[in-house]
Formats: sequence, C-alpha cells, structure tokens
Amino acid sequence: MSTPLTRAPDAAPAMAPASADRDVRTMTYLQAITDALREEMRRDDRVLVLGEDVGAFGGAFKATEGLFREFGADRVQDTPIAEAAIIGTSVGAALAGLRPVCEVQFADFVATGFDQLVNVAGKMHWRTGLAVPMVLRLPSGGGFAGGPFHSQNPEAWFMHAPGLKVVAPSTPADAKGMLSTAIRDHNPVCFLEHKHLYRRIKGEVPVGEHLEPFTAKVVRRGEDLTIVAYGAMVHLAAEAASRFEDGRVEVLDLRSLVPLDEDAILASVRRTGKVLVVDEANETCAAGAQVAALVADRAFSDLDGPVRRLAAPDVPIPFSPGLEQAVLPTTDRIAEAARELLDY
Amino acid sequence: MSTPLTRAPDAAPAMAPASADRDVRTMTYLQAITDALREEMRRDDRVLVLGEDVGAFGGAFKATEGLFREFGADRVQDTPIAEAAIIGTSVGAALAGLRPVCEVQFADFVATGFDQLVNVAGKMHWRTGLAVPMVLRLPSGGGFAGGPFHSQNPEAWFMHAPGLKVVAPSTPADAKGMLSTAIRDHNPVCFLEHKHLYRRIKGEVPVGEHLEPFTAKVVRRGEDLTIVAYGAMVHLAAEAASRFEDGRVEVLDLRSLVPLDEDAILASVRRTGKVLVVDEANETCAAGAQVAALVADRAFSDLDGPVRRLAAPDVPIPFSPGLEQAVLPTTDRIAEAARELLDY
Amino acid sequence: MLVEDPHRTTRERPVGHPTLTRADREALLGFMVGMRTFEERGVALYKQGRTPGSFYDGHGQEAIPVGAAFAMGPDDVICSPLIRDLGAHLVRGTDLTEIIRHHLGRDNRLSRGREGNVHFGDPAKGIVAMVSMLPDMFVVAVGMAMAFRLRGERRVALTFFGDGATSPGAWHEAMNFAGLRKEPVVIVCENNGLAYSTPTSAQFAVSPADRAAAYGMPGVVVDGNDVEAMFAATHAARERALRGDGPTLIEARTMRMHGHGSHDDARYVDPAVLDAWRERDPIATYAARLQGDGVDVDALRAAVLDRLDAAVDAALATPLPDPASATDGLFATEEPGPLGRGDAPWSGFAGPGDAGGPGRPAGAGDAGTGR
Amino acid sequence: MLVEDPHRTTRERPVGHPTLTRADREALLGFMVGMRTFEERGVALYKQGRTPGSFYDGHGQEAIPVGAAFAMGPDDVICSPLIRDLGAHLVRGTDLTEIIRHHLGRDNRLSRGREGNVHFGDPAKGIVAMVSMLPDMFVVAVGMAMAFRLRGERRVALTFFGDGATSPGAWHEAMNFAGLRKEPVVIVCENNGLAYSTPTSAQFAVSPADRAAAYGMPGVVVDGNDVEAMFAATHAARERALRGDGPTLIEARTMRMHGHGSHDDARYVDPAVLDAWRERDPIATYAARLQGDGVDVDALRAAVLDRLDAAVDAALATPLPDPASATDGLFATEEPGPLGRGDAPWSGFAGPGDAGGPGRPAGAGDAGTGR
Ligand SMILES: Cc1ncc(C[n+]2csc(CCOP(=O)(O)OP(=O)(O)O)c2C)c(N)n1
Ligand SMILES: Cc1ncc(C[n+]2csc(CCOP(=O)(O)OP(=O)(O)O)c2C)c(N)n1
Ligand SMILES: [Mg+2]
Ligand SMILES: [Mg+2]
Repeated sequence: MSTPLTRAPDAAPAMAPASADRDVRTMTYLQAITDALREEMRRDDRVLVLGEDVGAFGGAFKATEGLFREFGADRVQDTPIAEAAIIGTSVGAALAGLRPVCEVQFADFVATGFDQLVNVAGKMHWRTGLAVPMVLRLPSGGGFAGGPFHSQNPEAWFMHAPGLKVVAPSTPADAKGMLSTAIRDHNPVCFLEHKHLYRRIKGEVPVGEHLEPFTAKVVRRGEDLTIVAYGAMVHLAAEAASRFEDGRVEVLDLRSLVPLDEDAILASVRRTGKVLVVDEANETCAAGAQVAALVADRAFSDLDGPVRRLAAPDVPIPFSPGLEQAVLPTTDRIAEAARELLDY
Repeated sequence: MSTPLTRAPDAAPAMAPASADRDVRTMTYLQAITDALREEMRRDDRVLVLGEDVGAFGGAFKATEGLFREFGADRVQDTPIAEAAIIGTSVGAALAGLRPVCEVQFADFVATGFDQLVNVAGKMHWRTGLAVPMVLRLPSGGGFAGGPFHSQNPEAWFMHAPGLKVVAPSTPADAKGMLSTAIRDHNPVCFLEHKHLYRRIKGEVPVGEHLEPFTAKVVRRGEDLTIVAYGAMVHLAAEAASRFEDGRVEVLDLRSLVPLDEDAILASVRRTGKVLVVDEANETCAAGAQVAALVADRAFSDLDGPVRRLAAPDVPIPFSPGLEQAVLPTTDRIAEAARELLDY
Repeated sequence: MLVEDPHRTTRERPVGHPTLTRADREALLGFMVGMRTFEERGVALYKQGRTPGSFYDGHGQEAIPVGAAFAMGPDDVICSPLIRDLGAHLVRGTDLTEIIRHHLGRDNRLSRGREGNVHFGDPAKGIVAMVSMLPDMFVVAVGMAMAFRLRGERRVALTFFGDGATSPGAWHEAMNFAGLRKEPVVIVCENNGLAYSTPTSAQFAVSPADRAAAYGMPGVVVDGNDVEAMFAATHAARERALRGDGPTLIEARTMRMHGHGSHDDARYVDPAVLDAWRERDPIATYAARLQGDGVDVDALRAAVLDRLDAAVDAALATPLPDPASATDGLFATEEPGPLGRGDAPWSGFAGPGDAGGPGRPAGAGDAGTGR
Repeated sequence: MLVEDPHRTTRERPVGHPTLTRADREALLGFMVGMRTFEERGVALYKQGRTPGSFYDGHGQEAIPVGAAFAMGPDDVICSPLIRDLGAHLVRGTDLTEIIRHHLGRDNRLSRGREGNVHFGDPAKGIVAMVSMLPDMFVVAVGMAMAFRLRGERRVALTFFGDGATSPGAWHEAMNFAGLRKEPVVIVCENNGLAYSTPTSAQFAVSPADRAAAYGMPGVVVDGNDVEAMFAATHAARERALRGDGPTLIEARTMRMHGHGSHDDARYVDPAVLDAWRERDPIATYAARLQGDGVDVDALRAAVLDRLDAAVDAALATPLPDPASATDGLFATEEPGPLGRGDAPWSGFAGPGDAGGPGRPAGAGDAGTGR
C-alpha cells in the first residue's frame, strides 16, 4: 500500500463473462463475495470497506475475512453502530473520490440509515451532477429462524427510491461478478446478498477479475411458462421447474432489479405466454408487483393466462421454523402454482 | 380538560357516512383536517398531537391551528427536530394508553424516522399482541415547485411494511372522516394528506362527528374503462374522465391503500374490462404496481386490454414548474392514456 | 462499590442504600442464579440444536438487570430488557416455562413462536418486548414515560441498552427528549466493553455517563457486577424521576464474559482481561457474602435447578405453533387494555392479585399507583 | 467580540486573529453586502411571483457564512451551505447569474432547474449542494474529511447547520464519527435562537458548544454577528484540523431577523428581541468600522447593486429548462472527476486558473495542496 487510496486502476476492461476456458474455482456464495472484495481492492486503491465489525473480526458473516490483514485499518474500517453515518460518510468519501463498500450488518438495519440512502445518495447525481460511486452490501433474506429483524428483504423500498441501483445475485459466480461490477459502477448500488445462500450454495467462480452485467439471465429454458425470480428464490424456482417435463418451464433469474431487464422479461413471457413471479419479500408493492405490472401492460396480448404471483404474505417473517416455512415461498408452493398455470 | 389524557370516550358509534340530511359546512381540505383533529380531541382526552411547530404556531401548514389554545401544551406538543423520536415516543405513548397523532412536517422527512415506523410501530401487534393506536400525518405530494425534498409520495414504502395502515383521502369530507377513523383505529395509520389539495380543494363536510371507512369509492360511473387513482390524482382522473361521453369512464378513488379494497377494484374492472392505474408517486413498485398486479391476476379473464399505468417516472420531483409538470401525471396525459385504452 | 471513572463528569452518586431485608438479598441472589442457570441451559439447548436461530446470554452481567428491575414498583414498565437482561424478566415474574417455550419456538403466550431469543416481553407483567434495532426501545420508553408524566401517575419506565447502542442517532433523540422534557425514565447503559467485536475505544470518545451532562441529566457510574449497587443507583434514579426531576443515565461498568452470542467464540478478547473480571463474578462474590450471613446458597441453587428442569421438560413437551396461525393478528381489532403489573418483590408486590399486604418494607408506597 | 455564554464548557477560544489585510476586510464587507443585497432582491422577486416555490434568507446572519468561508483554502470543500449561507457561495466565487437562474427555475449550470432556493452547490468551486433533511450534509462532510485524512491531504471540510439541526440523530452520528476519528472537519452551528417557530429552549437542554465535549472535541462560542470573530474562529478550527487534532464545533450566536422563509411573518418573535439584535447588525457595525478606516462603503454598495442588476437581467432573460430534460441523468455514466477549487480570497487564490501569485498573505501556504 505505497500510495493508499489514491491510485485508480488503468482502464476498465470490457465485461468478460465466465467462459469454459477461464480458470475457475469452486467456492461458496460467501467466499465469492470476499473474493470480489479482495480482487477489487487489489485492483483499485480507492476501494475501501466499512461497517460494524468488518475489520479484524471479518464481519458478522465473515464476508470481509482477511481483508483487514491485507489492506489495513484505513481501507477496512470498523465503525460505531450508526447506519446513517456509515452510509452518509460513504457518500462523502465517494464525493471526495473514494469508492466505499459499506456493510449493513443485517439488511433489516438499513431502515435506520434509510434517509441517507434515499435522499442523499440516491438523488445526488440527478440533482447536482455529482456521482456517488458506492456499494451498500445488505445481507438479506430468511429461512434460518432469524425472526422478524434478521430476515427482511427490503429491495422494493430501494426500487421505489430513484437513483439507486439494486441487484440480487443468486449464484457464487454472479455474486462475485456483480459485486465487482457494482464496485466499478459510478452510482450507489444496493447489493442484496442472501444470507441463506452464503454457505449453502457452492459453484464455480472465475479466478481473478470477473464482471457480470446488471441484466437478467435465463437459468432454465422452457416453452410453456416463465417463472421470474431472483436471489434465493431462483433456486426454489429451478427446483420446482425441474419437477415438470424438460423444456416446459423457463426460469428467469432477474439478477438486477434496477435496472430491471424489461426486455428479457418480456421476451420470455411473450414466448411462453404464461408467467409466475416469485418474491421472498412481502407481497404488497414488492419487486414482483412491478414485474407483474410490466407484463400485464406490455405483454398483454401474448398472455395465455393470468399473471400469477407468489410472495411472502404481508406479515413479518416468523422465528419458529414451521411458521417461517408457512410464510416463505417454498418449492412445493411454487410447483403447485406453476402446475395451476400450466393447466390454465 | 378536567382529567387530561385519561378519559376515554364512551362507545364508538357505527360509521355514519355523510347523508343529505346531515349538517354540513363548506371547507377546504386543510380545514377539514383541523376539524377532525379538534372533534376527536374533544371526544377523547387520550388524543394528543405532536410534531415540529404544531403548537402555538399551528404547524407549517396551519393544520393544527387553534388546537394549542383549546387543548394546551400537553396535548399539542412542539417537539425538537427528530422524526425518529416523534414516531418512537408516539409508539410509547400509544402503548401506555394514549392516542398520539404525530405530524411529520413534510412527508419527505419520514425517511429519517423510517425505522421506528416500519420496525417498531408496524411489527408490534403481530409480534407481541400490543396495539399501537397512533396516526402519522404526512403532508405529501407535489405540484407547487416544492422540489425533490418537499414533493414526495412515500406511501408505497409503507405499503411494503406489514402492520401499517395507509390511507390517502382526496376530498375534504374524506379527509375529515378518514382522519377521524384513523384516530379511532387501534393500529398505526399513515395518513397521507396532499399538500396541493390543502387550500385548492373545497367541499361540503359534515359538522361534528364524521367517520369514513377505509374503503374505495366510485366517484364517477362508467362502463368502458376504469381509472384507479387516489389522493390528488383523483381530481385529475375525474377531470380527464369528464372529457369522454358520460357513462364511459369510471373513476375509482382508492382512498385506502392498506387495507386495499380489492373487491371494489376487481368489481369495477370486471365490469369495464379495461383499467388505467394512476400514481403521482414514482412508477417502480408504486401502489399502482400492486393494483395492476392484482388486476392482472384476479381479473385476467375479464380484461379487454392491457393493464395501463401512468405514474411519475423514476426521478426525483423537479423544482422548476415546467420540469415538474413534465414529470407529474397531468389531466392531458391521463385523458390520452384513457383514449388509447378505449380504442384498444 | 463504585468503580473508578476515568472521565470528568457531573454526576450524582447514589447516597445510601434503601433498606434491603435479608429476604430481598436472597431474592437478588436467587434471580441472578436463576438467570445464569437458565442461560447455561439455554446454551446447552442451542448447542444440542434444540433452539432454532441463535442464543445470547448475559453471563457475568446478571447483577445489572436483576438489581435494576428489583428497584421498580409494580406499575413501572420495562421497555425493554435486551439480550443481556433475562434477569429483568425473571424479577418481573414472567413464567419460566413460557420463556423456554418462546426460546425453543414452541407455542407460547409471549410470542406465539413469532419471535425468538430474548425478543419477548410480557404485557401482563409490564414488560414490552425489544426490537433488534438499537436502541429503538429507549425511544419508546421515553414515550411511555411521557404518558405517565402527562397523566400525573407515579410510574417510571426503565430502559436498557449497551455501550454500542449509544452510537445510533436514535439514542441521541431519546436522550434529548428525555432530558429536555424531564421524562420519568430510568436509563441503564450496560457498558460491557464490547459491541460484538468492537471495543468502546472504537465506539465513542467519551463514556456514556459523561455524555449525560450534554442532555441536562446526571450520569452515574456504577459497578455493574455489584447487584446492591445497581439496586441502589436504580432506586435513586427512580426516586428522582418520581420527584419530577427527570431521567438519570446509569452507566453500569461490567464485562461481556461470553461471545456476542453462542455462535461467537470471542477469540478477539484478551483472555487476561476475562480472567481479571472472572474474579469479580457478580454471583460468586454476592453468594460468598450472603453465605457468610447464613444464607443456604446451595439449597437456593438446587431449588432454581429443580424449577428449571421442570420448566424445560414442560416446554419440550409443548407442540410447535400451528403453521396456519402465522399470518393472523397483523392488525389489532379491539380497544387495547392496559399493561399489567409486574412483580416487584422488594416493594412486597408479588404479582397480580397481590394488593400489598404485611411485610411491605418502608418505601414500598412509592411503588406505583396504578391507573 | 465573544458573546456571553451562560453554560459551563471546555472550550478553546480563538487566540489572536491571523492577519487580515485591508483588502481582506473590504472583501468581507463586500460579501456580506452582496448576500444581503441579493437576498433583498430575492425576497422582492419572490413576492412578485417570479420565484417559484419558496425563498429563504439569512438577513442578520451574513457574518457567519462569509467569515467562515473566507477562512478556507481553495481545496477545502463546503458541504454544505444551508438556507442562511448564501454568503459562503459568494465567497467561493459561484457565478451570480447562475445562482439567480437557479432561484428562478431557469436553465442553469448549477441545478438545471431541478432544484430551487438554496439547494445548489458548485462542484467547480468545491461546494456540495445541501439536501433538506437536517443535518444530513454534516454526515457527508465528515465522510469527505475522512477521505482527505486517509489520503494525507491538507484539506478540510466545512459544514453548516442551525441550532434546530442538532436534534436529529444524524447530528449525533456525525459528531461521534468526527470526534472519535479526529476528522478534519470544521463544524459551524448557527444558533439563531429559532428553528422555524421553535425556540432553543424547546429544542435542547444544553447549548451546542457545551455538547461538543461529549464527543471529545472543543466547542467554541463566537459572536455570529462579528465577521472577523467568525473568520478567526474558523481559521483556528481549520488550523487545528490540519494539524490532525480533529474537529471543532463553532457555535455562532446570532438571531434570525426574518421569518423562517419569505412566507412566514414570524409573529411569534418578540419585537423587542429583534430590536435589540438590530442594533448589532453585522453589516452596519462592520461598515461603520471600515468607514472609519477610510473604506468607501457607498461605492462598495453601489458596485454590488450594479453587478446584481446585471445578473438579474441576464437571469430573467434566460429560458426555462427544456421539459424533455427532466428525466435524463438519473445515473452517472462516466468516471467522476474531482471537485474544483473554490475562490479563497484571503489566501490570495482567486479561482481556477490562478496558481497563487503575489500578494498571497502569510499563512496562505496552508490553503491546500490540490490533488
Ligand atoms: C441499529 C442496529 N445496528 C446493528 C445491529 C447489530 N448488532 C446487534 S447487537 C450489536 C452489538 C451491540 O453492542 P452493545 O450495545 O454494546 O450491547 P452488548 O451486545 O454488548 O450487550 C450489533 C452491532 C443492531 N442490533 N441494531
Ligand atoms: C429532518 C428534518 N426535519 C424537518 C425539517 C423541516 N425544517 C426545515 S428548516 C427547519 C428549522 C431548522 O432550524 P435550524 O436548524 O435552527 O435552522 P434555521 O432555520 O434557524 O437556520 C425545519 C424543522 C427538515 N428540514 N429536516
Ligand atoms: Mg456492549
Ligand atoms: Mg435556528
């Protein structure tokens, strides 16, 4: 770290999606996140990480493990418990030429820094022309008895706040590639990393620099029905789809919510004629509502059935596992809704 | 005020909607709000008002004018500038048996108290069985060169936070009746009062006790198309509808967003077969997205055309009037979208 | 015993303890032993995989919630005990079996399985459940205290939070409202040196007690490992609040002896520091003292263990909540009733149904007037 | 001249003014006159219905933004001037016509008509535009200062807010981060006695300067109607920050002489209080003093008025922004460039293109190193 926090990288290369001949390593979703942070911090001295316990301790989930040792206390900063200050000082640091990546210990706590996010970070460029390149890492989602305050999926709040990009990868390779892309983006990016995927999901991840665009991706091809999902729900949707004959049910992983890959959604639905939109978040005004509304407007004439949604009902996420499973979408319920739509 | 803040009213009467033989007075939307506060404070000693400058000054918009004089400093409290404390102490006061009505000076500032609202107030009853009877008054909306921080319509954030009721009256009579209902509700109610209606809109308002239920209302009958709107947009929608032949375009005023009167929406759309959903709020994940998604699912087989939406695009609300009008839905744009749908 | 305070401050020290009877002292020890025993079992159940989610304990901090809650009257409210404060629940008399059912995610009256770990309260005992967001319930406590003041009731709200919880903006807003309006709120800051892995040196420049002056309220530093000192300081703060003189911030100095939660081995803590604090264990030191006074500590421990065993058995025999119940009751549909009265053993009030009775020590008349 | 401070506090008073030349003094007066003249015209344009939305002025508070901004070097940033701080924009050299265009909602470089009243900044001059939410930009300023510290730059961030803005939680979080990490931020609190209709007695129990100690930083009370005292205090705070000793909170005591905005007749203010403060008008008193030193104040006023008239004419001749432009540029698509250098007349730096040059007074070498 000879000239800390000052050297910018030479030039951004074109996006290089993972291809067969690239060096890959199998890692968890969580390791992929750490890998992206390490890669980007090595590449660009302006990148710094800050948040509660992210320093020597490595963060509540160990996502920043090893970074303190490699990059030191200036670039891997433990902060007091103060989400508004974490976000707000990151905005300031970004305005002053750094590229902060801040961690909210659990996405649920973002509500305490919400104002800095939506009113300061989100509106800055449109209002003043000043860019705010920063990433807000948000460990989100349920499925492990975290209860009402450690299971939330707040992405729709951000989607309804202009000026924030919002992404939610479902695989280790996407986690790495989209976090790297987020760090190089010139705007505030809300990066929703699903806690329940952290250690459960493993996959091949390109070694070294790896960038993924903020677009949707068909993860399973089908002709009769499209299931639209993102984050942890992609895995359930794929599992549910696999219960049907090959080639019937398509699964579209949105990956990015803002920008929303409207073309990919519409192309898929126009082809299949039916759509099921799955959210882990509470139903009302969720991301899925936006997707459903989009489809009902722009793909109406291609629809062969109602635009179905499956989401958590409008209650907090319960603690007791049986209750929690009663609330979160499950593979069974996705498959059942898919079956109904196919039969429509 | 012999026994201040202790006497509860005798019994809640059945809702008595305004009828022809009731005593009415013409007043502005703003006066109707003050009237409701006064009536409810007279009726129930447990009701108190708190917020910035709401005391002797009567509030930034004069909504609490006269209350300090009549009810004193304990029941009409000026607070420091601290939205989290305004909301959070209201939760506490509600738990302790009072019925706080708190004012956020502009709805835009609710982001600074967002956490207390969504995580403390909203989840309390479901988690603990403790009721939180409180009202959060939110002067919202644009149209008067308020710029990005004095024009927001944050209701979709609340809709996506389980446990909050969310209402948005469009007329003086509804403003009074729904605010009274909100104060008597046993839950946290976000009461969105549109600043641009405050002094522009006048109407007959029942004198004395007046309650309106949290349901939708058809404000204009039609057979060929339903325009769904709420708040200030109802007036533009009605104006746009009046440009078509009588009996063609129906206008449904949602009035309440949580609970959402799904039956009324579906009944209207099933009858007309076409729907245009109007929001003043930013488009993505807005209330209108929820309404559109609902229709696309549950009224699909009755639809004769795409589910159209008109909303503010996803940018902050600009200051300069020409820019602001370019962003907010206008009567012309509503009429144009209605025409297209009718012709579909 | 007050610990040394390195910072300059304006501060009232509690002057003279109110009279504690021998029965009170046994009760204090009993609640501390109860908390520790319960939590040790809780850790075991968690490690056995019987407790879903996570488990947090307050090992070494028992004197704080027990001493503070013990100074309350029945009509006072606690808003809210946090993850180190199980003892406050025990003092207030919340049913042990219900608490264990709650932890295990079984059907229970406190949370119906909707909440876990220490996220529970007992409205019947005047306790409001915490939320995770720190220190949101302090703000709510100030609002409850405001209601008491406005109605002219002789009641206070007691609130708890840690050293780390003084950093969020909500803390400042609550301190400002409380100090400015002289709300009858008793503020207990448990300074255990750590917020998860973060030491206080990375949390703030000035100790919480010293910051109280910035809000026009006294800040008191108390040895958080001395249950009688905690009792006395809280008692004095309560008296002050009831006199209308406003809040007091009590900074209880202690040490977090375990990890942040049972998942955390706390390797980041210097073992020598833990060893030094272990010498000052609040239960061991108090037990030794009471033993010297002739209290049969072993019998007390045995009784606690018996009650715990019975409660755990009953809890384990309880079914999980009905999955169909997960979505009901989002909104309240009925006029809410008042919070109930908590047990206040020191004041002689043993729980609802008990109207006081003989043996009420002097000062118990302060314990609240009800509504 | 320091005003009397009724509160006990640990505080450094600025010791000795840095040398101000006669040209500096003329400049200070000129900027204050400029601010007042501009705002008087602004009120008139608002009342004529030419200014959409609202209009706010800082009548009587001119010494604060002018004195503080004048002490900055070109590479320092201001984040952000608020509604009473037009003078800070003038000192930094933002183009007058652009400012008026902005106020009138005409097309302009600062806000493109997207923002109104004092919600503008000039990135080219090192000024970040405020947001309405108080005091959010203080938090942002602390982050900018952090970046300067981490990179080892000799730069500070200057921030402004009012007495009322010390109540939101964001203030506490910013104070804590700044004090704990010794960020090079200069904190100016404009205590004008009121937050809209709310007097400080209903806002806090302890004055802002006295609360600085709770964050481990000095709090200084300054006569906010004395432009040289403001300059000296800010200069000293900047020196302290550049030495690595961290932030200083400067509480500038003054009075809000007009309504909260031009829509507010401020009937709630005691006229006698206003009368007393009017005697201490920062411009009248300073003008009298400089006049005594031979400065031609009338000529200065006339020059200001000429420039203003020309700027208003140019602004009124500017078209409204193209409605089609309202939605562009939500997201940045290019690598952001650095903020530009602001004018720093006292240091001899007159604006971009000026590399210093002769006449730079002693101490100007501190004015920053650029990036
Ligand atoms: C607003 C908020 N941010 C982050 C967290 C995550 N969190 C839970 S406990 C904790 C540490 C709390 O430290 P302290 O207040 O000292 O209490 P202790 O655990 O030491 O008792 C943190 C950071 C939280 N609960 N609330
Ligand atoms: C978080 C927040 N809440 C409410 C407001 C509304 N508001 C605008 S200015 C103001 C008063 C500010 O008083 P003060 O900070 O003393 O500044 P002054 O107007 O006296 O310069 C208020 C309450 C706001 N801007 N931000
Ligand atoms: Mg702690
Ligand atoms: Mg002020």
